[in-house]
Amino acid sequence: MPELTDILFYAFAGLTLLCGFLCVANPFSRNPVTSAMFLVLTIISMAGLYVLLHAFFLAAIQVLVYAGAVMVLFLFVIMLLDIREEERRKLNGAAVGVGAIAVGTLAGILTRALWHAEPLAKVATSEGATRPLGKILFTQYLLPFEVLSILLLVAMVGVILLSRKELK
Amino acid sequence: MSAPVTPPATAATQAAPPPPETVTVKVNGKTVQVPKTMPNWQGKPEATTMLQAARCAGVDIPHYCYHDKLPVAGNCRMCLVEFGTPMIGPDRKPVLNEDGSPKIARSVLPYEPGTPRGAIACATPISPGMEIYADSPATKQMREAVLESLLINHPLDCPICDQAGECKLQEYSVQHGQAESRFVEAKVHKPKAVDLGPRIILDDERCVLCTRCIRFTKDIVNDDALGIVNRGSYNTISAFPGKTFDNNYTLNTVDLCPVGALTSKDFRFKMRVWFLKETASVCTTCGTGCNTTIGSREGVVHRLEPRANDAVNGPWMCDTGRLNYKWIARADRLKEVRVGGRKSTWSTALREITAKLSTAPAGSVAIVASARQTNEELFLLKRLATKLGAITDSIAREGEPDRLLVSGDRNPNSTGARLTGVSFTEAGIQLPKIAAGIASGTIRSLIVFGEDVTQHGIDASLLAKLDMLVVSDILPNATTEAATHLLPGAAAPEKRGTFVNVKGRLQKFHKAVEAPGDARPEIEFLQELADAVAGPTGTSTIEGLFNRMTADIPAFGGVQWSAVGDTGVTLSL
Amino acid sequence: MDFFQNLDPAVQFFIFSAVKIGVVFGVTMSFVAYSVLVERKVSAWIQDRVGPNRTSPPIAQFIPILGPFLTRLGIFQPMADGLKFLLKEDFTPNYVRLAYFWLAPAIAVIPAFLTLAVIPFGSTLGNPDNKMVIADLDVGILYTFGIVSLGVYGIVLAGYAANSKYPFLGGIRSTAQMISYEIAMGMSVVSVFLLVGDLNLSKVIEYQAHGGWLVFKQPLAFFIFLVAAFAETNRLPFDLPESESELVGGYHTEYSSMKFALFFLGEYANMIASSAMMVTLFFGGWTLPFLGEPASGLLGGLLHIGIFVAKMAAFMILFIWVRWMFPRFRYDQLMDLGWRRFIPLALANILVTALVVAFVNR
Amino acid sequence: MSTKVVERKPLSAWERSYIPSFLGGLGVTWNHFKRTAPFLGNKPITMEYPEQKWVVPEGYRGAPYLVKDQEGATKCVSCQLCEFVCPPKAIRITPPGENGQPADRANAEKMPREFEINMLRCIFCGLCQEVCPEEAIFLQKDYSLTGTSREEMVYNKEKLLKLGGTHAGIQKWKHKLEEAEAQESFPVATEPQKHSH
Repeated sequence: MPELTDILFYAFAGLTLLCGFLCVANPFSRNPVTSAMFLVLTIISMAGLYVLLHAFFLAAIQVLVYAGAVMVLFLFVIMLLDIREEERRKLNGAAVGVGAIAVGTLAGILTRALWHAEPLAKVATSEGATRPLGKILFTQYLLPFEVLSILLLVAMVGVILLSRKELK
Repeated sequence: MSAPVTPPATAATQAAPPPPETVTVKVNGKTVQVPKTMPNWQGKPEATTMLQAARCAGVDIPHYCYHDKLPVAGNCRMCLVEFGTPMIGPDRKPVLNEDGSPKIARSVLPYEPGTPRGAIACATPISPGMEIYADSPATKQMREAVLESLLINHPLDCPICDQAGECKLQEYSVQHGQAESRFVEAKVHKPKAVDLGPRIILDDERCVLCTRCIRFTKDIVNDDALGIVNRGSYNTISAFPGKTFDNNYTLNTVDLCPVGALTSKDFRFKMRVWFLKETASVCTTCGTGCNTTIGSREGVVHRLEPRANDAVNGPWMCDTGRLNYKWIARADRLKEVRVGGRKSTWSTALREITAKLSTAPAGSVAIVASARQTNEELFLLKRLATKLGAITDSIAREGEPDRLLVSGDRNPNSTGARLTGVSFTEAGIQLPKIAAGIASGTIRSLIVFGEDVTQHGIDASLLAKLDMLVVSDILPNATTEAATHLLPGAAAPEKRGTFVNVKGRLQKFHKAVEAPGDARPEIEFLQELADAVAGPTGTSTIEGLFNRMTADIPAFGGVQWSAVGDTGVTLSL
Repeated sequence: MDFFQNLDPAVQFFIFSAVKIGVVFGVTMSFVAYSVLVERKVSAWIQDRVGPNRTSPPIAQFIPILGPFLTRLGIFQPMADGLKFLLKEDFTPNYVRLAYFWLAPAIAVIPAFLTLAVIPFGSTLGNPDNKMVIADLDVGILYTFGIVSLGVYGIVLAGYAANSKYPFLGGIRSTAQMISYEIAMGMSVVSVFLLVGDLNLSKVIEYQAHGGWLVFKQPLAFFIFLVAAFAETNRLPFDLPESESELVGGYHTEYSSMKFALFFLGEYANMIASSAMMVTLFFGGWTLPFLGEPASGLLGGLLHIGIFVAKMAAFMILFIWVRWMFPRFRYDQLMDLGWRRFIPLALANILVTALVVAFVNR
Repeated sequence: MSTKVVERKPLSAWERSYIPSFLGGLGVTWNHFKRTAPFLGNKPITMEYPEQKWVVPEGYRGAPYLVKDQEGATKCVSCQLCEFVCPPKAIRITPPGENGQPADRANAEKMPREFEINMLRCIFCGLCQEVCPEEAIFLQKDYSLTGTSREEMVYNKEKLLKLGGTHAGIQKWKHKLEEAEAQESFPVATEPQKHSH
C-alpha cells in the first residue's frame, strides 16, 4: 500500500505536468489568459511538491512570489494589451528548434544533477527550514545571492530607463 | 422709408392681364404697389380693397365675415381700420408738406373732427396715395371695441367647444382684445346644440353673425337654406321653415364658421384640434381629387378637411368625400398575409409568387389593377405585365356628377391608369377577355389589386380554375376569400404617392397613419416583386420610381417629384 | 472521552482538526453575517439613522416581552439578506467569459478562509496538546501572505470575465493596488519577525505573552500593516476597485445573486482574517497582559478564545468606523502612499529594528 | 464679475500626514454616533415611517385627482388641456365622441368617457391643476402611491373621482343654466333646448 505522501507526490507531479502542458499547448483554448491561469496552477502544484519535501519556506515563497505577484502582473499585461494574435499564430520553426535545444540542455543538466545527487534521506531538512536556509544563503552562497541581487537591480534600472519616454 | 414691395405672385395676379395697372398705397408706413383691380369671390376683376392691399403688403387685418371666395358682406366690423387720403386743397390740387410729399388727411368723423373714423377694410376700395394704418392706436381701439361687443353675449365655453384651438374669436381676443369684459349684466342666452341638419350642430350663443354660412349655401351651393331670424341681441341663425340644411356641402360651413357656432356632428367631441397631426393628402372619393388635410392622432384618422387649391377644388369639398375615411379603422381590415388561406409571412408569400411568375409562360398571367392605386404602383404593375406578357385592365366606377365638385368618375386615378398603360381608352373592356382566358385555361395566374372581380364578370367558379390568385386589398370581399396569396394593402392615408385627376392634374399625397397589422403600402411589396421578376428598377424610393416613370412615359412630360408641389401640376394631355 | 483517548493518535488528530475546521468555518460565517448587520447598524448611527429594525420571522413578534425587542434589534436581518441572495435571479449576461465568470467568485472567497487556518485563536482546550490552531505551520506568516496574494485572482478574473469596461477597470486597479500594498504589508511584518525570531504565529504569541505586545515595540509596523490591511480588503478609503462613483460597481458590476454574495462574503471574510492577523501579530492574540500562560482547563481555554474574538471584533468595528471617517482616496494618492511612503518607511523600520536586534538585544 | 482667485495654500507636513483629517473624521463620526446609538440612551431622531406618518404641509403637491362639485357631479368637461400640457404625458383622456354619454350635470354637454393618469409617469408638477379651466383637477396630499403592477398604477376616472372627493367652488355651468332659464321670454319659436336634469 503506497503511503499518503506518495499518493500526494504523484498527484501533484501529474497536476504539474498536465497544467504545464495545458499552459503551452492547450488544445481547447488559445486564450492567453487561460494559459496564464494554467501556469498559476503549475506553480501551485509545484509548491505542493515542495511541501512534500518539507521545504515549507520555498513553497510559501513560490506561491507568494510567482503565483501571487509575477503571474498577476503577467495577467495584468495580457489583459491590458488584449493579446489576440496569439490565438492565430502559427508554429515558428526557428523558435521550436531553439526551444528544443534549450529544453534538451536543461533536461541534460537536471538528469546529471539527479544522477549525482545524494539520496533524499541524507538531506536533513529540519522542521522550520527558514533559519538554516537563511544561514546558508548568507554564508555558503553569499556570492551567488549578491550577484543575483545585483542582476535584479540591473533589471530594475533597465526597466526604469526603458520606460522613461524622454530618454528614448 | 422702405422700398416698394411687389405683391406676391398669386394665381389671381398671374391670371390678370400682363402689365397690371397698379396703384401706390402705404400700409403701416410701407409703400406698396398693388394692382388696381383684383379678382373678387367669383374671380372677376373688381376694385382692390384695403384688406387685399394690406395683404399684398404682408399685413393681416383681422376679419370674421370676409372670405376670399364669398361675396363681401361687411357686417362683422372686425376689419375696421383707420386710414388717410391725400389732402386736396381748394384749388383741387394736392396739398404738399414742406418736403414736397403729399399731405395726408386722416379720416375723421365729420361732426367731430378730433375723432378718427374707421372704414371696413374688406369693402373699402383703395385710392391712389391712400394710407392704411392697420396698427395705429385708433385702429387698435376700434378692434377692442368690436371684440368686446362680439363677446358680450358669448358663453365663453371654450372647454367644451370643438372650435377651441382654431377659433378666430380666441385668436383675435388674444391678439387684439382686452383682457377682461366690462359687461356685468346677464348675458342673453340663445338656443344651444340646435340640430341644424343631418351633419351640423348649431350653438347660437357662440355665433358672431358673420353670415358666412348663409352666403356660402346661397351663393356657392345655390341651396338657400339658412337665414337670420329675430332682432337685435336675439339674432339667431336658423334654417328656413320647411327647409333642412342637408345638401352635400354643408360641412364646409363648419370650416367657414370663424367661431364654434357650427360644428360637425361627425367630429363633435371627438378630439381637440391641437392634438391633430395635419397631413396634406388628396381625396380618393371621385376623379376630382380635392386636396385635403388629414387630421390624425396616434395612428387614428379623426377628420378630413379641404385644403385650398384653386386649380382643383378652391377651399371646398363635398360631405361625401369628407366623411369617406371611417372604413380605414374598420375592425375587419385585412391585416395578415395569407397563403392558401393560412396566415403566412411576407417573405414566404413573395417568394412563392416570384417563383411562380418567373416560370410562367408568356400570356398565362393576367392583371386586374385598380384606378384607386397610385401612379407608381400602376407603373410597377405595368412593368410586371410587360415582362410577363400579361393582359391588364382596371375597373370603371361611375356615378352622378354634380355642378360643383363631384365628378362622374368615382375612381381617383383613372387618368393615371390610362397613362401608365394599365387600362385603355375605356376601363374594363379587357375584362371579358380575361374571363374567357381563364375559362379556356390559357390564363393560369391572376393578379388582382384592390378590386372585387367577382362583381365584374369573373365569378368565383372562374377564380377556382386558377393555379394562383394573388389578391391585394384593404377590406375583405369575395375575391379576397378566393385568393391563394392574399397581400394586405394600405389605404391612401397610410401611404404616399401621386394621382392624376380627371382634368390631368398630377397631385401628391402623403402618409398620415401607419397601416394596421402586417399590412404594407402596396408600393413596397410590388417593388420587391417587380424587381425579382422583371429585373431591378435601380431605385428603392417612391421619389426615384416617380422620376423613372415620368422619364419613361411621355405623357408625364418628365416632371420631377420635387417639382410637384403640394398642390400638384397640370399635365398637358 | 476514553473512547477518544483510545484512538490512534493520527485519527485523533484528524478528528480534532476536522472539528476545529468546522467550528472555525461556522463561527467565521456567522461572524460575517453579523458583521454585515453591525456595519449597517453602526453606519446608520453615525449617519443619525436607525438601521435595520424590521425584518423578523412572522412568529418572532409573538414571543412575550422579548419578541418586539428582538424584532426591532434587526438581528434577523442577516438571515433575510442571505435568503435574498439565494433566491434572487442568478443572471448571466451575454458575452461573458463563462468559465472565469463562474470561477472568479469562488477564487475570491476561498483564500480568505484558508488564511484562518494558521491563526492561533486560543491557547489550548482541555489538554495541552489540543492547540487552538488548525495548522501550526512554521512558516505561518509566509503561508498567509501566499494565500492572500492569490485572492487578487478572484477580482482580476471577475473583471476580465465580465467583458465589460467598468469591471475590467476595477480588476486592473485592484491588481495594481493589492500587489503594491502586499509589499508594504510584507515588509512591515519583517521587523516583527526580526524581534520574535520565528515565523510561527504561535511563537509570536508566546513572545508577546512574555515580552509585551508588539504594537508597543513596533508601532510603525502596526500602522503600516493596518493601513495596508484596509487596502488589501478593498475597504474604504481604499475601495477603488469598486468605487461606484466612477466604476458603477467595479469588478462585481455584472454579478448578481449568490455569485455576488460570494464576493461580499469574501470581503468580510478578508476583514475577519486581517483582524485576526493584526490581533495575533500586534495585540498578543489570545493573551492579556496578566493572562499569558496557556490555559490548563476547559474554562481557561474558552476564556482565551473569547479574548481573541473580542479583540477581533474591536478591529472589525474599526474597519466599519473608518469607512465613515475618510473620503475615498484618489488612485494616484493611493499609489503614492503605498510606494513612496510606506515601503521606504517599512524598509527604514526593518533597518532600525535589525540594528537594535544586532547591537542592543543581543 | 471678475474672477476671484482663491489661493490654495500648500498643505503642511502635519496636514499631509492625514492625521488631522483622521482625527477630524473620528470626531464627526463619534459625535453622530454618540447622539444616535440607542444603547447610549438615545431615541431615534428620524421618523419611523410606517408607524409615524408625516404631516403634509399646506400647499404640498401630491398626486393629482379629479374632484366632484357640491352635487357629486364630474367637474371635468374633457377639454384635454391637461393632457396637452402634461410634461411627462401621464394624462390620457378619451373624449366622449359624437354619440358619447352626456355630462352628468346640467348644461356642460361634455364629460370625458375615460380619464386616466399614469401615476408612474406623473411628476406631480401641478401644470394640470394650473391649466384646468374648470377647477376639476387638483394636486392633493397623497405622496405614497403603491401598487403591484403597472396597470394598477394607471388610475382611471372612477378611481380618480373617488380619491379626489368634493371641491367647493363656483358651479359655472349650473350658474349659466339658471341664468338661461330665468330668461323665459326668449323670442325664438324653435324648439327650446331640453336639459335632461
